[in-house]
Amino acid sequence: MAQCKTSPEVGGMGHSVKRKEDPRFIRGQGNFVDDVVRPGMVYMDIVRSPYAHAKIKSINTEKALAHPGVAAVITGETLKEYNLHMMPTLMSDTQMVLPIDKVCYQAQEVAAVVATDRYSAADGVELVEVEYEPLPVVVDPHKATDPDAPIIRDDKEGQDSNHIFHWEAGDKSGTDEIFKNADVTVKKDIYLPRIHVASIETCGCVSEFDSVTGQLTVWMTTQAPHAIRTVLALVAGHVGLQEDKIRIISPDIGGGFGGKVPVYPGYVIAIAASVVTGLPIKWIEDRRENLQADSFARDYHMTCEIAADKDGTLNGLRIKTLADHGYADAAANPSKWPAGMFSICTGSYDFKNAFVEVDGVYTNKPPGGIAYRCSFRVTEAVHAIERMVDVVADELGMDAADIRMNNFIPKDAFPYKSPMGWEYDSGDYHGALKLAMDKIGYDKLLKEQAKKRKKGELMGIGISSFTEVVGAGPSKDFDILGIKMFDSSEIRIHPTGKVIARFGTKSQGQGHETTYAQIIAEELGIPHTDVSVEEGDTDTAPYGLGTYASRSTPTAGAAAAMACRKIKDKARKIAAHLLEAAEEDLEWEVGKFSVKGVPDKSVTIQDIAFAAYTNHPQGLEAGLEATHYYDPPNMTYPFGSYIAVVDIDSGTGEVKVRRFLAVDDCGNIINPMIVEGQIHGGLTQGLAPSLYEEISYDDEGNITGGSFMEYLVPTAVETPNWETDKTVTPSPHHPLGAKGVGESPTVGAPPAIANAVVDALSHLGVRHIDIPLTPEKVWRAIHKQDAV
Amino acid sequence: MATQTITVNVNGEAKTAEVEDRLLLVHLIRDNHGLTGTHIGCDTTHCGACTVLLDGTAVKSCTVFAVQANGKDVTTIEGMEGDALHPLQEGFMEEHGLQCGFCTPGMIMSSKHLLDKNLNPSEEEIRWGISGNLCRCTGYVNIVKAVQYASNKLQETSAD
Amino acid sequence: MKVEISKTFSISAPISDVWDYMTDIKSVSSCIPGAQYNEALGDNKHSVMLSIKVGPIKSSYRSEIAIKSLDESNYTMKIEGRGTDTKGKGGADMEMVGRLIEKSDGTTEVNGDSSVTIQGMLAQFGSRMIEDVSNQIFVQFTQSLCTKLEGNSEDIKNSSQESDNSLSGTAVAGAAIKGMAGRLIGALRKK
Amino acid sequence: MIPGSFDYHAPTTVDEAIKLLGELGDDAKILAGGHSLIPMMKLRLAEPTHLVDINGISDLDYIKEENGYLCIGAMTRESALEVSELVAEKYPILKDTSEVIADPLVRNLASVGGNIAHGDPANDHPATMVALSAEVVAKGPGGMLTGGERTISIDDFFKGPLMTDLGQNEILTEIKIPTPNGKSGAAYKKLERKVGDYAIAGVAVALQFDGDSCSSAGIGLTNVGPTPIRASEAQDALEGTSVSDDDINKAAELAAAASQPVGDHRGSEEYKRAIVKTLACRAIQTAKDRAEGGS
Repeated sequence: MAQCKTSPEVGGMGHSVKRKEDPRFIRGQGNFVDDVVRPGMVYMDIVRSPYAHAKIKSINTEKALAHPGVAAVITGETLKEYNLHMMPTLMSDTQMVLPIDKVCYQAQEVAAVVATDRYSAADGVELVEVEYEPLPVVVDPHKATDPDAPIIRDDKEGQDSNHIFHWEAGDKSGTDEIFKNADVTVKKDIYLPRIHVASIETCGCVSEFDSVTGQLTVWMTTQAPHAIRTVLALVAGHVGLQEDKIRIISPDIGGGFGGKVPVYPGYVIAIAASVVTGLPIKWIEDRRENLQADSFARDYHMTCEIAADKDGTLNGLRIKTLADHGYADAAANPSKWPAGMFSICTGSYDFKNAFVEVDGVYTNKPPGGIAYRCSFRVTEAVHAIERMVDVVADELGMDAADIRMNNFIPKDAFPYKSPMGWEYDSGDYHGALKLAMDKIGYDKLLKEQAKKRKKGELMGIGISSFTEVVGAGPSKDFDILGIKMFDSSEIRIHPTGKVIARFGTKSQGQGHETTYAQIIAEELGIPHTDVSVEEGDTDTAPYGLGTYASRSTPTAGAAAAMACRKIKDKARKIAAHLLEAAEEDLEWEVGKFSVKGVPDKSVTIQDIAFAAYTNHPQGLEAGLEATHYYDPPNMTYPFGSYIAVVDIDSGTGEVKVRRFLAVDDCGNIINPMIVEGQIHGGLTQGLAPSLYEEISYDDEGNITGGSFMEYLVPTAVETPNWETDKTVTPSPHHPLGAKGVGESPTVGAPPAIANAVVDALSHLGVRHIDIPLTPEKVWRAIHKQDAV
Repeated sequence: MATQTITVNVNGEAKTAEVEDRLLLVHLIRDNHGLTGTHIGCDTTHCGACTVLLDGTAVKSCTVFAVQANGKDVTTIEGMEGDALHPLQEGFMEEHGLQCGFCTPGMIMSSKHLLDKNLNPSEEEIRWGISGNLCRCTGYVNIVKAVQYASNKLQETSAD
Repeated sequence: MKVEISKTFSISAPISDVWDYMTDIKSVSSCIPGAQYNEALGDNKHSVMLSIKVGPIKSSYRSEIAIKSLDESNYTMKIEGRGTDTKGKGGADMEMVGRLIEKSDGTTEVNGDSSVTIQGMLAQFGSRMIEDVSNQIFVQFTQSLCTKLEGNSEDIKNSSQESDNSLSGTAVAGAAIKGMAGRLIGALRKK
Repeated sequence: MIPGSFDYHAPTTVDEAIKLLGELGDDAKILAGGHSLIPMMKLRLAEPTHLVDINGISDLDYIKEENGYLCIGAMTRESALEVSELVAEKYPILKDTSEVIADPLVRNLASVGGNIAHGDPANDHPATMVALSAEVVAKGPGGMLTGGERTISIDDFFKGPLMTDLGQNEILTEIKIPTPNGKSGAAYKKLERKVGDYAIAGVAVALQFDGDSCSSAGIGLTNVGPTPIRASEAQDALEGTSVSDDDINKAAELAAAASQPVGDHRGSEEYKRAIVKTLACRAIQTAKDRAEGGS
């Protein structure tokens, strides 16, 4: 990259340095939770409910306990003795750890078997006899609030329906007024189905309790170890677990995508079991458990409306959403935001006014509402707006690119205040879309499509020009269970100029060890290879809220830059002492201070580090280190324009993504190689729910999609060869001008693909098809015209 | 509980263990022999994280019983590095073919078998060749490049 | 998941014989492949063990079958059943309405509408086979019922005795592959 | 997921295996490639108490032409069909079929015999074998005269979902496919949602021509019934015709009519029938092209 400030050896921002993480992984030397072995360790396996809603009449553990190798069977009654049978969710709802009298979803935890090895534990699970009495099941969220619907949470005082919350944002009357006077209004029901992150590593933990010291150590698949420690101390303080005696270690994580943010009952049971038995306990989910019981994403039923002028000017947006939360509101959202940042739904367009409302309901499904690689509910918002803009374009006979270009928030309008109150930091939407159109040859594709249509061949071009909102977040607005969403960096420079840096975040593949080292290299001029990065151990890392919602670079990355600047301030003092010059006479260039006008008279940061321990000025504290807790002044707003080209087999309805070009803008880039890799991965997780993935339930609450037999994670064959490009519009408030990026493609890709498919069929009168765009749905749209 | 004593040649070293008949090969490798580079991701033969070479053929070790490997050669990711990194290992690092690293050992083992059969596969052949392995992070583009890197390097070496 | 089976077939036997037989759970159990009658529980309830073996998959349901109504004047019966998998992997509810019609040729037409609701493991992992297997069970049941009722009346009385009634492929089987099964299979729908 | 306990047996000859199956009775299962059985065992849907592993029987792995048949040993791996030159040259439908079974790693162990003996209507070889009018050779204890070996017509082999004509103590040892002669061609088309999925539907077609006229046709359907289905009326509709576009369309409609799909998350009954029609058209066309010397 031409504008790199540092040399390739230093490897600061803009250098595609090779990852520090890789040498261990390519040798099979990663340390994942299931690789952790402790002396005397035993195994836990979980009995799960076959019913979606049932009374538990009895649990007989006799046969299981008689099985060789089985040491204990833990039930809700066992945990109740310690008042640990219930736990709070992130949205201050409650959730069962193990049930006492009823189950509320298929695959819910019912009891746990502890045994000497995995095999005996699995055998024990088969031998626990549970007698159920099936209850009527609530599956359809639209029927959840019917007067005759069974009340799922009858355990909660005052809960006399399955309604959880009503939330709204924007200006209702102002928006209604726009709709009343509109030239054109369009309306569509859009459903984003329940999906699952399906990281290739499932969840699990090893919990070890030292009954002598009272020390609890838990190796755990968590994206947010510090928050886990605090929550654990709060809910289990009464049984003697205090926060100084709790150590959460998040080792290598085999993909997170939001699925490793929540606290699942399995963790709590394993921890309780280790405290009760005094034995180290390993619990590792299998894939069924992971897909069937762990937190889901999406499941938003949205009714979307746009009011526009005849010339395509977008004026008003209204969205009414029904959110299926399962049997508990365990969404991973900041407390004040029960529908996350769904109100970003005006997207990249300069609407005059907008109004959204969301109602959450209980159903007999597993609880959740996590991101699946997006900032809280942004994928839902972006899908709604990007699909609806195409619906308006189709209604008015306009080109999908033209309508976008005509309605984008102009470059000079930033910072831009949206009708929902968000302050977009920076953007150049026209630039990104123009680059995407030029690069993919948009006009040529339109001609090709026209030609193919005459021959009866189905080809579609789809655009998505999304705006993300990531990097939660400013403490005035964002918290998790009251803990503010800052993040942290602690940087310590050793006498020989080598660095240990610790963070409150936790990488799950994003390459933090490399990226953070590069930020420090950029700021201090110390080669990235001289920087060790540590995360995930609550005993050593500074407090932080963890990695999700594309927040690591916006928060912890900024914290690293700020800590470096504190270090630089002190280094300047030491340099002045060493160079016998006044501080203000010194100037910084990569890796050294020199006296202004006398470039030979300089000291390197390494010299300064050595002096900090061997020759520091009198009156100045020794050492060279700093910690920074970064509370961002605003969110960052990465954006991009994606164009998908699809071919459709009219005989089968199969969709083939022929080309996909992604132009992303995440501000200044730290490691282009890593950013591109993030985009490739995010695009694939955008492709997946567009065409393949869905978890659904039949009328009895049986899950379909409960294993990789039915939950269709795309392979290399289904995945196209992604094409990428970028524009760079720095964030004005981030110390490095950077924005989060890991999730943009997951957010932006689905509407591009859906728009391309609808575009291919638009001449047949098709205006919308819900994702996943299965062969049958597409075939029906072609042959039966019964698509929405 | 039926048990047998089996000897499996793991990465060139004969390892004997007394195992239950039902022990899965992946657990023999991981739990009995402590080679934790081979991972478990799905249990239903879909993800390929557990891929190892059994007598030179890539198989999903979660769907083979340990007793079936008695007397056979098993190569795991830990057996890939000789005096130097295997070109595939190098390729994954050079081309950023991994992120979280969980699927990586399986990907490398499948690719090894692919290149053993076909030293110069096309992009399409590589994509089909690794279609028994799921990756959730990389979007496969750079994995394909990593295999191409190794293919080129191995061809150069064999041409020497 | 829910499987609904509606079926009509004829038996060359007098309506009263058919009625007597079909309203006797013990007798009728002997015609259901894999069913084993255990005992009468009183109050028109009966305990029956239902074992189904499909290839390597074996499952057993401990079932309680209740005669909800019997209207001899219209030859209409309603039967309900609830089965629980003996390994705790789920359960099934069954509801069946049967009606007999006396035909002028002395045969009896049997109309059966049943629905089976399945919860648990089988619905999750066996769903793609359940309908075919249910159908197979029904076909075999019909054949077995006809065989027993179309014999002489002495046989009918003794027919609830033990016999090998496990589910076998032969019923639909060869027919399916030769492209004839469509004719044997009644209306079969999934909800 | 952990399978239940069982006793493992590893015979080295077919006779030894048959003897074991006889002794162990109904709770013994044959372990071939294992890629259908082991996942079922891990889900504990199947809990056999004995496994008789036939992987160690060396004389069941071959692909050869003999006495007018292509003979495939039961333990031939799917991957062997993919790379066999004989198959590619003379029986490309078998390559079509094996290439779309599961994924390449599974095919390294999964066996052709297992794919058929499992009796799963969603498996791909059964329909192909129906189209090719294959025969299945099974060996059991039997009498002195026959050595316990019998040959079963493919039409008599499949009895229901996961049910076949094989006795508990019989082993499928070989699949025999009549060697094509003269002008003939065959093809298999499958629609799957992604690599590794079962078919939404699949259609196998084998055509024999006498000059320009189709002298015999075989059509088998995958995963649209309790067993693979032979679309007899569709076959009849092709025989004696030149297999024109109209003939193809008519036969494809009859194939769709012969299918007995049930609706599930892979597709509704209506959709699956439509797919049978689409795939039948394509498979017949490819079979015809192949007969005419194209690929």
